[in-house]
Amino acid sequence: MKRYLIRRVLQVIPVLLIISFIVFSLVFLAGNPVALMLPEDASQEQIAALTESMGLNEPFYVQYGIFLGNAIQGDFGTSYRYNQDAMSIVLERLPQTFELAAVSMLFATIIAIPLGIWSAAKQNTVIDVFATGASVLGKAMPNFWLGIMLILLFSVNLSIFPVSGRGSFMHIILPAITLGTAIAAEMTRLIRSNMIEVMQQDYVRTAKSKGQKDSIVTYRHAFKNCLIPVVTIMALQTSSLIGGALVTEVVFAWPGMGQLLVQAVNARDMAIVQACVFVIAVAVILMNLLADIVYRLIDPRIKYD
Amino acid sequence: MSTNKNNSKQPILEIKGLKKHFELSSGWFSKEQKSVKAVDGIDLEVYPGETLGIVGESGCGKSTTGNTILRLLEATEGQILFEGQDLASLSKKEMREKRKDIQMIFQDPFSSLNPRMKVFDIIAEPLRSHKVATGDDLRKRVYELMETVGISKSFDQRFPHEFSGGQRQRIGIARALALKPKLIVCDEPVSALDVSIQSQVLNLLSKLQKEFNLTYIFIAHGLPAIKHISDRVAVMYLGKVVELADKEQLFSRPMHPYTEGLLSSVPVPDPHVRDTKERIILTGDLPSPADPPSGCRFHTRCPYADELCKTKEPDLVEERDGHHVMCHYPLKEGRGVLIEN
Amino acid sequence: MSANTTAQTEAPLEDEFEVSHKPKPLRRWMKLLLRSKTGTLGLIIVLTVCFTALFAPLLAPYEPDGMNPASINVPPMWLEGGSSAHVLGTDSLGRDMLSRIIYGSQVSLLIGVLSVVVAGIIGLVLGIMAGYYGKWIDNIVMRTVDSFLAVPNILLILVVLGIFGSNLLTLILVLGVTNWVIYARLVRGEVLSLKERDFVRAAKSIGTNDRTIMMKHILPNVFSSFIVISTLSVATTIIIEASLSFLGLGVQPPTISWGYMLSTGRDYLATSWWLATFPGLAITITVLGIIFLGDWLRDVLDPRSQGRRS
Amino acid sequence: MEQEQPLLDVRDLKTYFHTENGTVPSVDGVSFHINKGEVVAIVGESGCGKSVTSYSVMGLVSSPGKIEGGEILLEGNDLTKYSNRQMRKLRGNEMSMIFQEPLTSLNPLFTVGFQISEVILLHQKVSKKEAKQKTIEMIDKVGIPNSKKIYSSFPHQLSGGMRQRIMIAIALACNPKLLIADEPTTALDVSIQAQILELMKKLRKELDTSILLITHDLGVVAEMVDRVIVMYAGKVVEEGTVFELFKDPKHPYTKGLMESTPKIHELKDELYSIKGTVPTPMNMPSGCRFYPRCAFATDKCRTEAPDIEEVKPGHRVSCWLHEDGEVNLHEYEQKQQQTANS
Amino acid sequence: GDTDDTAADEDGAADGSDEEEEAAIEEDDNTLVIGTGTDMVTFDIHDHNATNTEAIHVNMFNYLVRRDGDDGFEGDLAESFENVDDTTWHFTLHEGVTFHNGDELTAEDVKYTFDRVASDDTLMEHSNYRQIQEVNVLGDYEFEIITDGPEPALLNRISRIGSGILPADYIEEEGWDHFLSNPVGTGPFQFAEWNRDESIVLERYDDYFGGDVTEWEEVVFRVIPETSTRVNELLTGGVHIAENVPPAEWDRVNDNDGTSIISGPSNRVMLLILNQAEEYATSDKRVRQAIDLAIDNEAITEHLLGGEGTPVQSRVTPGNTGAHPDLFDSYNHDPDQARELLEEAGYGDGLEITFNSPQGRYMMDSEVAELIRGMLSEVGITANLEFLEWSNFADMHANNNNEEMYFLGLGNSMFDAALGMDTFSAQGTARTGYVNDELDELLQAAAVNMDAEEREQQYHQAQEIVAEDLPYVFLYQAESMAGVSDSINYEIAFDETIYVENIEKN
Ligand SMILES: Nc1ncnc2c1ncn2[C@@H]1O[C@H](COP(=O)(O)OP(=O)(O)OP(=O)(O)O)[C@@H](O)[C@H]1O
Ligand SMILES: Nc1ncnc2c1ncn2[C@@H]1O[C@H](COP(=O)(O)OP(=O)(O)OP(=O)(O)O)[C@@H](O)[C@H]1O
Ligand SMILES: [Mg+2]
Ligand SMILES: [Mg+2]
Repeated sequence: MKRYLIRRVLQVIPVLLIISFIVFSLVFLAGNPVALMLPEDASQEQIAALTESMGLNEPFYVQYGIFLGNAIQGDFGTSYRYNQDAMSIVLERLPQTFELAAVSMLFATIIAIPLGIWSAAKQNTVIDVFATGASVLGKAMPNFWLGIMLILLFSVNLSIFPVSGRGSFMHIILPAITLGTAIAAEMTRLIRSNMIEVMQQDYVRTAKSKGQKDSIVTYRHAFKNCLIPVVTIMALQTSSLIGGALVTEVVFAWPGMGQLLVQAVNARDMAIVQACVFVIAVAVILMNLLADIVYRLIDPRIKYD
Repeated sequence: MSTNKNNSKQPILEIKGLKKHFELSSGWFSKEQKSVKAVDGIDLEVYPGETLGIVGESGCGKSTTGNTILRLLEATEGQILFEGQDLASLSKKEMREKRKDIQMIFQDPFSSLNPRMKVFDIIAEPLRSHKVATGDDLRKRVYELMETVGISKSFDQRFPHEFSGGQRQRIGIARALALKPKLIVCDEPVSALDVSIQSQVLNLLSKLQKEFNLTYIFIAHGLPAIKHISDRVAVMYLGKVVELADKEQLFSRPMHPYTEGLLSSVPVPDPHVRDTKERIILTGDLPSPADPPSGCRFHTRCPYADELCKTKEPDLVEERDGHHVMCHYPLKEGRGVLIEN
Repeated sequence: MSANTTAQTEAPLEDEFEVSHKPKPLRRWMKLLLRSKTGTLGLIIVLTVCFTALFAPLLAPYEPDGMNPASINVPPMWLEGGSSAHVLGTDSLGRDMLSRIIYGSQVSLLIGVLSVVVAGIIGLVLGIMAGYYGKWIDNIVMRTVDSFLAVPNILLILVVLGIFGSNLLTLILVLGVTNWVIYARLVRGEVLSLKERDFVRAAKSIGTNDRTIMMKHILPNVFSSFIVISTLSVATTIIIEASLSFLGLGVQPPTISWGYMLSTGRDYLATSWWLATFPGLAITITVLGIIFLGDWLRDVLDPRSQGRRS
Repeated sequence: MEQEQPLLDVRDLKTYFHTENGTVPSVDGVSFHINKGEVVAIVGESGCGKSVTSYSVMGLVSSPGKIEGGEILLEGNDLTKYSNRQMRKLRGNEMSMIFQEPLTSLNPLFTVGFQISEVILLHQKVSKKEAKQKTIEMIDKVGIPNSKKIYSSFPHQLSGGMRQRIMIAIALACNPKLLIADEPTTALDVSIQAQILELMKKLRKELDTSILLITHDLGVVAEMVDRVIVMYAGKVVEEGTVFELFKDPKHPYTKGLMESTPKIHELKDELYSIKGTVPTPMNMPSGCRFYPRCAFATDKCRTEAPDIEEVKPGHRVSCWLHEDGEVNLHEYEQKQQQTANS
Repeated sequence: GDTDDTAADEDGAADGSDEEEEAAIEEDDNTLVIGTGTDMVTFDIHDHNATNTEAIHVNMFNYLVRRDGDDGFEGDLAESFENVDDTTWHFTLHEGVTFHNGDELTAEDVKYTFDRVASDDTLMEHSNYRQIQEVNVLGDYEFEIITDGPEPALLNRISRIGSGILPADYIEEEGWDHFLSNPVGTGPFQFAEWNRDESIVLERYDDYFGGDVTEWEEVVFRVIPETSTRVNELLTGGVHIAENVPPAEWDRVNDNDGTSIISGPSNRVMLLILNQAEEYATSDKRVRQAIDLAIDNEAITEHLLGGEGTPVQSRVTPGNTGAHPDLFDSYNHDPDQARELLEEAGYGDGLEITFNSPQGRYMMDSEVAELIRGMLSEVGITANLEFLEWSNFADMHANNNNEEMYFLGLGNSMFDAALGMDTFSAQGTARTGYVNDELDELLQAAAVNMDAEEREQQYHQAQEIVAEDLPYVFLYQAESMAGVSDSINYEIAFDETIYVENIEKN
């Protein structure tokens, strides 16, 4: 296991390199931030001078090399927009981003597991059709539409939850539902199809032949065997939950990483973009690693190394 | 007698010191490489027109041997000479050419046919791949093949799932016959079939052998079927051939304790002998090929094993005329099942 | 032993066949279709949407772009203040909602389907190659997949659209390019198990070359799961396009897509709800149709689904 | 002979599957009985309804399957009228089952110890500790050495033979009256099969359990059982003691089955083979279900289905050939050939 | 009740027990919450040009002088000020003004502030201050500002973005970075916290030199980018003021008990910038006129903006020095004539142009752009509308990468025609390629004319020329709209700033 972990961590290196390269070249192509940094009537000389002082006139590979060199030392540069160490700005966002991601995931799981199991157990009944319909609907509602509707219903009309912002636990509920719904929808379908398959397995029949109760057969013997794809999909959602929650963040005025990232891209604030992507990538990799460890806990057949 | 027949001819296939090891962890950083020694040094010769049976329990390396002969797996060590030519030395292209002569029939008729291809295309595929025939000629050849194996032409546009197991196996046989091969490796072709269908397929295989002068390597774990179809039989245990002999010899006077155990484990479909029959039940399970026992591989299950067996590995020696065995203490009068005959 | 055994084995097996008539593909499809209620529904929905898209100019009562500042945000006809002139009401510039939804189907479908085609082709090719050849090809492809998975899609889309501008073509391409990884992962996984299957081995042992094996043996067998994922993906793409419109990166007027309508209508959700809700409904219904159709297609494309269990 | 009430008495059992493609009559009027302490085999080819019969007895037929008719009497009580709750009390306790695939019949995610003690805890009022004790005893009993270590192993760490022994341990843990073994050795090697069969024989002697053994291997039948039931396409075609049946099969199918099995102690140039294949349940021939494959078929066979009739005490067969009394098939066949040749 | 609960949550202080809730309400009564659409950019007052950032800064920093009414100025930090000669302005500071850290304000601080922005050309506001040649410190509270030439608009310049006076000692001791995260000014409110993209919290500064000017103990500027969310917060009492409420939401706010919409003219004029480079059809004056004639300005203001907007023909609107009364509340609209002009210009069978617009930047911007596109198509101009994300748009604007036409809103933080008209001079032409010698002369003369009346006339003339030549097509003066809770008394300021001291509890 230890050796496996080391290997996994080492495998991360090429991934991070590829990512940094892709992002760097995209941002490079996206253009020079200098124009955005200078006053509107800045002269060509001023622009040239600043470009040079920022090292932006160097050829691509030199810039990339310098960037890599610094990044390896943990220095992702200074955000020109905030005039501050980029990584520290990104890390500042981490708690709220993490908070939202975690609660959304929790919400998705809480909805998806019973619904998925239930619709598998009652395959082709009204319940199943309802669950399918619900999960399609969950996928088909864009986040902003759902978010605004939830606000109108639960905050404006019913006054149950606050409209937006961050603070108490109540604040996180609506954004978490908004963000978690699509995931719940996907998970429900996945759990349903896996459960249907698992319920036909021989060991489920064995459990029944012992005289075990149906509910225990379902949850103990069958559902546990469905967990691996569920964990996989949870890990896969990490990047979109952390970096892609932008729309939800805007609707709920949630100061997360998605907003930061998009603003940084728009402002060509390369340092922030790189730092964000790095943090997200590390989170994704960690989540996948965690998923691997969870697999091991769930399934004794899985061995690493 | 068959031994003499064999000696007079050149073998069509010679396997020399064949080894196939599967690496276990392919990790970049793991130091010791563990490997499964699926096939661990076997020598076999196959003569034209004969059927060489290979028996042994699950996982002893039978399929691996078959697959390496066809170069579906690359051998770790050793040589495979087909008509005197080393197959391993052939380029990919030359090997494709050679495949016309060596074909394979697979164990599972359900998974060896592409579920999304029609019967016609399955049988035509080898002909197309080697551009042997096209157009009407191709159609004619395919229909001939279908007739040969006993499937009506009118089924050519059906998918495999529309056939029963035995019929599917016939389709597989037709495909193998398409290129008029000299040697066919049959990897458990009847194990997955129903009792009443097994005999149909076995009969078909015998008939085809006579008709086209085919050579078979027939892999099976069912001893009765092996006995029915083979001329000579090789018994494998943990990646090695432990006994090799003419069928009659092997079944009436086995020399290896393992073979003896196997033979006596086969349930006899005659209720009268059940209480009288003497039985040597092998204890324990087949050890893992990833770390085979020291000395004689069979010593952990052998009722006759002693210290020597634990430490020294015996060689495969010809104890009698054409009867090879790998044992320190070969049985002189092993109890077989053909004695009454 | 018995004299008639040989005759028996050689007898053609025709008479054993219980199924004497072989259904034509079309009839088989129809049979499968009618058997599945949801499949029928899906097909009807999808055909309707396609029909609408194709014949939009004939179906739409108004020019989709005909503005009338004097009658903006008119509610649908069944609400107070609505009129039968505008069945689904008008939008914030006084354009007829029904006509816009009819025209919007064109672009939404185009984006949904084409970007999935782009993603699917890249994903299929790379996934099959990675799975089939393994080794370094696999390593490169999979590390790239990992990298794509670790970067939020929205970022890539944003940057690329930022560089090349947001026109229909770049939109389709960029949505395709960011989505190929799911196909590559899926396909590779299936190929890994398919290539161990005996029929692939059999093809190899016959001397079939790699290209043919990949095209004829592997591709058709990954296709059914591919279909399921891609129909779902058509749906998600239509929705992603809506989110891009939210960020101002979707299609540009006068091009109309449902996503664009939905996102521009969001400012009116509390007051003129029909602006966002009708395109939203159009998306939901279409997505539902596509998903149902996808499930059914998987059955249809699988020759085994005729009824016999194997 | 029938003085005593049989342990299990199945009467005219019908189990159908209502699938999208129509109704599949997998078991179509099957009757048989098992006496206390008796070992009975059901033989027949794949798909003839052996497993469905046993699931019906266990009450494990899952949808779309349904028991459509008949009675299953366990010690006189009709199980088809039992509620799910009542059945649960019986399963694993009064009667239990071993499945064909030892590889997949154990849940891969739980230790074997857990899986054995689960059934003990369900049916016996014992503490967890006692259950563990009993479990370890059971592991010993089925002949696996080092039972304490095995207790906390996972199925994948055991070989096929060991897993099948664990299945047996689960099945026998509560000392059932009836053990149904559905092809318990088909997936195993010959040498392991021999071990398992020995074990079953031994345990049966010790525990006096009645066994319903399902198989298609006539060798296993010959070695193990007292009485044999031959099934073909959802129906019982022949029933008799093992000696009777092997000596003088009355049904052409039984005969074909026996002769087409290659035998290790005799040499033949060619095997007998029954032509054709088993009909699918969707396309059952009218009349006798075996007639398309039968060498002795007459016009009557084509149109009318024979009932199962006793031709000798304890030997029943469903075939028109025996309409007018007992016929020896071996002799009958020879006679027929002579007439054909002349 | 609702109002206060939510606000309490905002502090993270919401707790189950009733008493605490009571207490929280008490406290919250003294907290003003304002919902804005975008986050503040920075505390570097010299390095931004965002009005919404300045709107927050004005509560923390003070200018030397403040605009007072239509065109006069009154002292703020300056007790008195005087124009000594064409290039010299003399100022005397109030005594006893303290920064939030306790330091006293002196002339050195003023010098530090203006030196920085006047000398560092990388700062965004540099161009508006480069006219300041030097600041001569004459005593603790006395100093002179010397300009590099006659500068009639100096007071306008130093009463806007970049003119807040900074604490020189504090910055020199602690460093600029420290100042950015712990800014210190002289205003009635002092910095408490800034959570990016979430909120900026200011606390009352009790030693404010102006005395006890406000009832509020705390102001929170909450960043709520989504319009409907901002309105919903207002409706549920989460904020007291919701800025920028579009017409679609007005009814909802007005119909709600306890909230209403208020409006006020802003200094922002919405316009179309036409490219006059030769390769574009818009270099033809007839085409530009046709565009102007095609657009029904009033249809925009009446139907899209719900009447909250005024058609204009100049950038300089009333309230700015030099505004031309005839060019306000008037417009040209004649589609037939537009078609004729196009015919004349040789575009009888159609003209295709590119039309860029931002989206979500100004109220109803995308709707307006689409409507203009529709109006143009009526007269035979196909405008290919391309919405750009703001930074790309700003990039285009800054680098003059524009094609035929783009839509923009321009404010005038100097409240002087100079800032609005200089763009049309020879130096400012880069953006459109527009050159008019007569206009140039007028503008040059006006720029250094210290005679206020004559200067105004010169600007009037200049505006007439521009209205005729149409380098820009002016559309309308935008109105600022906000939703306000009835519990406070708030008026929208012309310069779009929010002086919290002017907001009172009801
Ligand atoms: N690709 C592979 N990688 C690793 N190990 C393998 C691979 N293929 C086979 N083995 C191992 O090699 C050994 C021999 O396998 P092989 O399939 O040849 O056995 P077999 O005699 O054909 O058994 P069976 O009767 O079950 O078909 C087994 O232990 C198997 O686990
Ligand atoms: N869930 C099901 N749905 C539809 N048909 C079924 C189902 N389960 C079993 N059948 C049908 O019932 C028939 C009998 O099946 P069963 O499993 O009893 O056969 P078997 O005699 O046990 O065969 P084997 O030797 O292969 O185990 C088969 O034809 C099968 O197609
Ligand atoms: Mg094998
Ligand atoms: Mg079965």
